[in-house]
Amino acid sequence: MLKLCPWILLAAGLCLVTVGFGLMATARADTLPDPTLEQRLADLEAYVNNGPRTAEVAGRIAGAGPGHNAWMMTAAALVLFMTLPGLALFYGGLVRRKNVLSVLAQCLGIAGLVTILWWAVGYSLVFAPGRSLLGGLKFAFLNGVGSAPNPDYAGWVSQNVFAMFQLMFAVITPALIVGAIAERMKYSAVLLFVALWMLVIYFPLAHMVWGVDGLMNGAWNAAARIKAIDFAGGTVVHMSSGWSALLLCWILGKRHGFGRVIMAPHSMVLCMIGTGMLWVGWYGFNAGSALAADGIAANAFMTTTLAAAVASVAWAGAEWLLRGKPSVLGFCSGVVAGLVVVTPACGFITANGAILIGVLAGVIPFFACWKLKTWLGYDDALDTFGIHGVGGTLGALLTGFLATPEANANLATHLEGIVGHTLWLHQLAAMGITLALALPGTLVIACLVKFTLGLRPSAEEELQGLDVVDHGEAGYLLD
Amino acid sequence: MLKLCPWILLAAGLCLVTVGFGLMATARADTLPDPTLEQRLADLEAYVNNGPRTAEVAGRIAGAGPGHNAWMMTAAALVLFMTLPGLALFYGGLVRRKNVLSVLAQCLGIAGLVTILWWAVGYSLVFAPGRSLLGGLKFAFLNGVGSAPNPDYAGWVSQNVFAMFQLMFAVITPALIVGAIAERMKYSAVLLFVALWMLVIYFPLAHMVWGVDGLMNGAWNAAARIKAIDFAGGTVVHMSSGWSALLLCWILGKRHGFGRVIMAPHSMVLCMIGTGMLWVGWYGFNAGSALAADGIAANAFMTTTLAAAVASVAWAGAEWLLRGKPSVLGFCSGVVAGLVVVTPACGFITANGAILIGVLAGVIPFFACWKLKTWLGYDDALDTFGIHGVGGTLGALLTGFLATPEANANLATHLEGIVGHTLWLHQLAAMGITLALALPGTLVIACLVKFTLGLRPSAEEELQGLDVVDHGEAGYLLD
Amino acid sequence: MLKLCPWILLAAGLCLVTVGFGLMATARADTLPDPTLEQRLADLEAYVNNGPRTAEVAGRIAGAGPGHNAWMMTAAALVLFMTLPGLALFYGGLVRRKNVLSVLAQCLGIAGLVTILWWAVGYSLVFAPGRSLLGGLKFAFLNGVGSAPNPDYAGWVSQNVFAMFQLMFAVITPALIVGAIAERMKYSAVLLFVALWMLVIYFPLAHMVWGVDGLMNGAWNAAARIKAIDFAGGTVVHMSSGWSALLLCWILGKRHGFGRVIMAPHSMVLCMIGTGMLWVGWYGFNAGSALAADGIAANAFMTTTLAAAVASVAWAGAEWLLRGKPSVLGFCSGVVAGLVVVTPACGFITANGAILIGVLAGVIPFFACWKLKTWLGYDDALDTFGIHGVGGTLGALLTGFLATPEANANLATHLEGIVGHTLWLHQLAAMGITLALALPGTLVIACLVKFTLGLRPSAEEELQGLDVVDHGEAGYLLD
Amino acid sequence: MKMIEAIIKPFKLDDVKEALAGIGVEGMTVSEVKGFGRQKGHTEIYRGSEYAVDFLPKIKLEIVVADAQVEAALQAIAAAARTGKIGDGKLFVLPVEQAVRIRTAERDDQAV
Amino acid sequence: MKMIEAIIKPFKLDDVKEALAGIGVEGMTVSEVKGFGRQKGHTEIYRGSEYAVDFLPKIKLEIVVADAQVEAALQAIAAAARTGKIGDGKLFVLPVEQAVRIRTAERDDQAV
Amino acid sequence: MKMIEAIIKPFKLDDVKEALAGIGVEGMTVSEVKGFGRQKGHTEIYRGSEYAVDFLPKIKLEIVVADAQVEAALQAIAAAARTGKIGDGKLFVLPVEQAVRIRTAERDDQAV
Ligand SMILES: Nc1ncnc2c1ncn2[C@@H]1O[C@H](COP(=O)(O)OP(=O)(O)O)[C@@H](O)[C@H]1O
Ligand SMILES: Nc1ncnc2c1ncn2[C@@H]1O[C@H](COP(=O)(O)OP(=O)(O)O)[C@@H](O)[C@H]1O
Ligand SMILES: Nc1ncnc2c1ncn2[C@@H]1O[C@H](COP(=O)(O)OP(=O)(O)O)[C@@H](O)[C@H]1O
Repeated sequence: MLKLCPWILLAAGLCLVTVGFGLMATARADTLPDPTLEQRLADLEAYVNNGPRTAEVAGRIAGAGPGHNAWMMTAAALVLFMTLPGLALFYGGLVRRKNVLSVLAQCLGIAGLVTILWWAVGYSLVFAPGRSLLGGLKFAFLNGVGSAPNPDYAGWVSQNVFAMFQLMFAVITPALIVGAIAERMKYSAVLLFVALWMLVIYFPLAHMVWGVDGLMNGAWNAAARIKAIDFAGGTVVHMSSGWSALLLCWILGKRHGFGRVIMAPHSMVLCMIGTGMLWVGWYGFNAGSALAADGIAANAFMTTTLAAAVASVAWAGAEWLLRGKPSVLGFCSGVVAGLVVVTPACGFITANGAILIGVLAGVIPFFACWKLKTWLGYDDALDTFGIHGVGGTLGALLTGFLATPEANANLATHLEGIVGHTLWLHQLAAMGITLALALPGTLVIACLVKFTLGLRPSAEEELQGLDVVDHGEAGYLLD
Repeated sequence: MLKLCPWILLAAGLCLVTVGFGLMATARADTLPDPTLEQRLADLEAYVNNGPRTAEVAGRIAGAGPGHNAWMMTAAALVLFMTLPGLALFYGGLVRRKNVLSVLAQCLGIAGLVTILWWAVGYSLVFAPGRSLLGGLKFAFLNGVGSAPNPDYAGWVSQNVFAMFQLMFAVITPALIVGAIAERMKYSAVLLFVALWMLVIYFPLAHMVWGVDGLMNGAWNAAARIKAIDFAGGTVVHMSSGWSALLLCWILGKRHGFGRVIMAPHSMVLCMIGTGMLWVGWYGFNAGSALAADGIAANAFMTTTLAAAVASVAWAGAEWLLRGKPSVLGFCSGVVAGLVVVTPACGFITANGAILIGVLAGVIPFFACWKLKTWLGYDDALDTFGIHGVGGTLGALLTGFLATPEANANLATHLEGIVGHTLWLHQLAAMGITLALALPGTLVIACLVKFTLGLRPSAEEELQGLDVVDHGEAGYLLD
Repeated sequence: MLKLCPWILLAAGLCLVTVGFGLMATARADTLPDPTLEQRLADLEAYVNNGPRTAEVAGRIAGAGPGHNAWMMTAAALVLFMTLPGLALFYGGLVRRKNVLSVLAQCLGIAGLVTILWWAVGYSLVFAPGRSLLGGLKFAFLNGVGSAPNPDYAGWVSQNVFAMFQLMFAVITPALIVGAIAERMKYSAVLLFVALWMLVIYFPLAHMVWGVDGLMNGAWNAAARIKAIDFAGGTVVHMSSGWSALLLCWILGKRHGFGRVIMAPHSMVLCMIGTGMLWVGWYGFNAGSALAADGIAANAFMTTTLAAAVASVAWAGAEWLLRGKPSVLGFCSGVVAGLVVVTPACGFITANGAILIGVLAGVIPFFACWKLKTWLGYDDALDTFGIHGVGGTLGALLTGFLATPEANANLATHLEGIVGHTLWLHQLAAMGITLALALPGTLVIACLVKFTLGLRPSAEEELQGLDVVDHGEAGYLLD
Repeated sequence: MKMIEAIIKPFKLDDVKEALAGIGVEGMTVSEVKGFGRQKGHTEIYRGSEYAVDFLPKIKLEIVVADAQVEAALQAIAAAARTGKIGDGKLFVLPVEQAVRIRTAERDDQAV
Repeated sequence: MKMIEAIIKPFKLDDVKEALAGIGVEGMTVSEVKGFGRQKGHTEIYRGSEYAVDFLPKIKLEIVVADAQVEAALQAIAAAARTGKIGDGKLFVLPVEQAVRIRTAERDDQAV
Repeated sequence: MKMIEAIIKPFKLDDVKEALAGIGVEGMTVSEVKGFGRQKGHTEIYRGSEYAVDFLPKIKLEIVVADAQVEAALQAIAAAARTGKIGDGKLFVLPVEQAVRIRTAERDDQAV
């Protein structure tokens, strides 16, 4: 009972705080001059082109543009779909039957918990203007986050939709970690770990990469010290979660019976359903990261498709060659690996770049899961590190080599002279910072949780399965 | 064999009628003056702003606007996804294995049946101009319902898309009732009940709440006697189905063995998949109810997300505190409860209102399912009343208190002076009318079905399971 | 090992080729005159109306339009969702437990393989200008396929999105064939068959029907010899796959134990989930085939809904009348049959036409599956022919009778005088050509595969189940 | 000692368990089985194909009791499991020569 | 009476059932089991891990027959279940001391 | 010959199999069963309803061995399956009168 205090208190505390919080009326100086016909036309064209609005006049278009808003709402829903039920099924199918609900509960609990954190401080710490390492508190409790666009990010998308789109990224990132520690971490410990991990690692990192004044936001922040680019989250989402997962599963230790008992997926069917949903949802993730239904989104849509398909063939093909049979798990792993690796690159590369990414994404994570894991002997239960850690790292680096203004004219704005030359060094720097934040951060948080709540259930509980132990339920009742 | 007559005859009859029905050519007086450049610009801006078209000129924009149409097609597909397979899985997972197909068949059958009713008369009775209690027959057989917008509802969305979007609401509403009567109602009786229920209860109620001249359409009908508001269906969808379900399951009686035999969900995994789909689909339901991809949709998107997430945490948190373990069913129930309660409010409230709704939506339906059901002793098999009845009622009332023109400027049009003051009294009146229609209506219809087809299968059949008895199939064949 | 050579080599070969392939810079002559205000307005209106751009001026709108792009990205994702996981589940649920993964692996492998073919030559062979029977190689390796629209097909949609949307059609078409040969064809043989089938049958056929200079593209190619119409693929997708499937399953022979052993679906629940996903995804397929979020898409959305719902009721109703019980499989089959039959017609017919199609789609394929299959004695395991072959044929023909300019003004462009008169004769011709290509093509390819790789696993392997034999995995591990 | 193997209708399991508890038998091992016999199954139809599902779900109980308890146990089970309709099931009594409780290594009558 | 416990390959169930019907035995109880024995299983590989699946799906039949029928039943089952390949299975005969038909309370040979 | 019927905790299966291999017993038939006994189950709560899940998953092994091997087998199984906690399970020994290997028609001790 006591153990859930951290979580309950957090939620309750935040709720109370907000009561005293005044709602800011969005003051609007309507003293701008009326626009000319030409300016009105230019504004409409700006909507279609996803260009900047005509400033200094009282434009006749009050808020967001319908095409872009439509796409971003769709994209946000698709990214939620990736976690619930996509990722939950992908992972849930891969564990043993007695732990399937624990995986689902972790995904659900993370979705709820992270939403509350996001509302309270997360969105603001990431996207409010602040310093190069962390945003400010201007948007705490989503104050001032209305339907008007925030031109710092997306001139034609409602800021509340933008905030929800980004929330879905914040939800799926820690949920990826679940794959590494599946079947053997206490539910309360998972939630406490995630809450701290978001505050200490994700929010700062996301600000550095995507915040308007972020340290490594090379594409949009002219003042960025590190001119790195990350279209949809290679460092922020996949590297951070993947490497943290590796460390955490190493701190946590192996599952009882690991290497001795059969720990085969209890339902490859569920896993494949989840894979399909991840692929479909990933269009929201990648093409949505254009923050508009424009040509960059369109290009990301294509590169995402190509990389996922090619990687699935490459992974299963490698299995076929090296082990004699292509497996459904191989195809599924390849799909996810392809999507992971193309994530940071998708809006910056051409079709041929995507094909190359697909081939490498199929082969390199395959070896990480097949050989590296055995050599190093960690128990990354569902290969979060092998796919997201290795894949995210690979993707961040490849982005440095494959990004081209031919695919995305924005690369010619702040990054001319870098793209195609030293970009990969900036990418390396960004990757270094990601690790420098994620690894020590995870170490500290994991120890903190270990010495307060404890990380693992008793051996007996683990044998019985977490579904009954942590949730008092059974996944299936077959009679 | 005889028993399916009502249904077959209905379908067949309607088909025949339509043969003789002349197709109305949509006459169009093209004698309006040509628009000036300024008027053409204003029309384009109206599209972006989802404002009214410039009347009295021959506008150059023939039909709907692509951004809004795109969103509404997406939204309609999402709402279908809520029922098929979303709700079917959510409910299907919660019944015993021997009845899973009967739940799926009920959802499928209702989808088909309601579509036919909607085509024949339903859309017209709800949305054609008529009287304050019921619409006219102008749009019977969807005559005249083409791709041009119907400015009574959505100036920039094709009317046929609007009609299909609203159809999806008409499909899911009676399907919600299935949860209360699961595992013990004859298939033919379910279909006949639903057909009558739509005609007697849903069509009139939906017209009163959303029809252009509806009795309680406070937001859009200046002449509405009851100035209530219901953004996406708190009264129409959730209260009507929830309370009807309570009455019906009380008339029906308990399942054999209720309280003695284990009636645990046969697959919490299916239930959770369904929950994820419901959440994702609900964005179509709630944000789609703006009938445009505008700022109001954007706001509804945000409030929907916040309420669902917070309610899931609140429900599972309550379980954790009071019973020691948070369950997957708790999270899922909380998600759905949050979505239900925010439904009538989502387009009218701010983020903080949504957080408050989330907390209450987690706690109050939780107590309804946990305690109320036990005290009163009805067998609401899958808690349709506990979640939709109680949640819909709560939501309709809270809308009265939390709606604010700050979130939705339309509230300042017809409802100034009411919103923030006496709106909750109008809400109470609307809720009263909903009950006054739903409860006696359900009583009469249920009795009618009981004394014609009969409501329940024999005890033996119920024990064997409805899958084999009513459909001659088995849900799973595991060998 | 040797057996997977064809596939590996194909992929590898294509990868190598592309390395030497220069990336074409899209030259753009920016020497056009500046547009007037009027022309700029006209361009914006063209975007909203999905009309042609003002040529001969340097329009201010660089690329695609957000509303149309948003819809087409959504539609492409929806069509992928139809295959992965939609169709995979629909089919996967219908086979026996020991073969479920083999079906999933076939769908996944086809998705990967066809994507690679599409990137290399497929898109170009279908959509690049060429001759009336096959397109050219201009777009090989997706060269020149960027975010700018290709006005030959969709003036306001990015060509890369258009290419991905069409890819999803190319993926699902051969995947449909899987249903006929399920449970008894070697995995390597399936892939080789599909690769050849795409090259020999699908790419030419799709060019003839949809290519800008295609032989039977009646709606858009004024020079088309056969003035047939096919909105979303009655001949290209359903007839071609359905009839090829019939022939292939006849060449393949029956499953061991056919007619003697119980071969009931191992999970009607999976099948129903897949059906729901197919229905939802089909909106992308049908309404997406308008290639814009315009009134034609809106109309297709409505007709698709009506046909699917009515056909599901008709099929299940026929079962109820003739066999005493409506089954979940009946409803699901009806939904799919309705969607199939309305596919070629959906953008050309009215609501009442859709209702008629629904009734016939429920009844005629029902008889094909129930009686025809028994009479002729072929083992079409999951009724690909009964539903897609028969349904596609029915749909192509009905389109000839029901298409009307009232529903789609484009029919009045090149087809005036034909629509409503001799259109059905052109449809018959197109159907004849489809068969003339698909049947001999399939025969040759099947024989080729038979005498190289061999088509079937050994009897022992078939008894053990393809999951273990071909993929070394089990679908479920229940202990 | 004897092992009573009881084949019963699934929904009678709770009743039989209670009846056995009533005469002091608390241990048993249960499995799901399928029965063929006089009771007829149902027909399932999937599109063109009809399948006679002639196996019926049954529950098998294995209960090891001391010789003296056999008759009482048979009576109790039979009374609780009877519906009077065809397919109610069977009881078989098999001899058991030894029994061991794994936890304590107790043997025979002490072990059950 | 004897109980014949037959472990057979799953796809032989229908043949065995027919063979038994041929000699007048119509009742039996079937369960799904897993067999270990000389027959080798297969290997499943999931990403980095290989699992030797050394249990094989088998069907267990329990058939209680009068003493006089035992030999005929053994012959019938063995003939129908034989493929000649390793893993065909076993037949065990156990003594049954009593039998009861629950529905009628008939005992012993009348009960089966 | 005797049939040893062993009811054990599921996660002990691998240990028991190894222990049996150690004394030369390589054949056995396994099924999943549910046990009722002294060991208490858990409670599942679904919204308003609490269910006492008093059946526990167990594994049942059936091993037919020659008379001479019985005692060694019992010892081996018991040692491997013991955790010392309640619910470890039982061993029952039943007489087997005949055995047949279907593949070869070998009988009795040759057959197992
Ligand atoms: N000879 C037999 N050996 C083993 N089990 C039997 C035998 N006969 C019947 N059974 C089992 O008993 C169940 C009930 O038998 P059945 O003949 O259907 O009805 P009744 O119990 O009323 O005689 C069968 O389903 C089967 O499981
Ligand atoms: N000693 C035994 N006790 C119980 N069952 C056995 C024994 N030996 C074999 N079996 C069962 O018989 C099946 C077949 O045995 P196996 O040795 O594989 O081949 P064969 O039947 O050809 O001798 C096994 O899978 C197992 O279920
Ligand atoms: N009389 C019995 N007949 C058959 N099986 C029994 C009997 N008593 C116990 N069992 C089986 O043995 C298992 C363990 O018994 P239990 O009383 O829980 O603990 P213990 O083995 O420590 O005595 C039970 O779950 C049940 O499967």
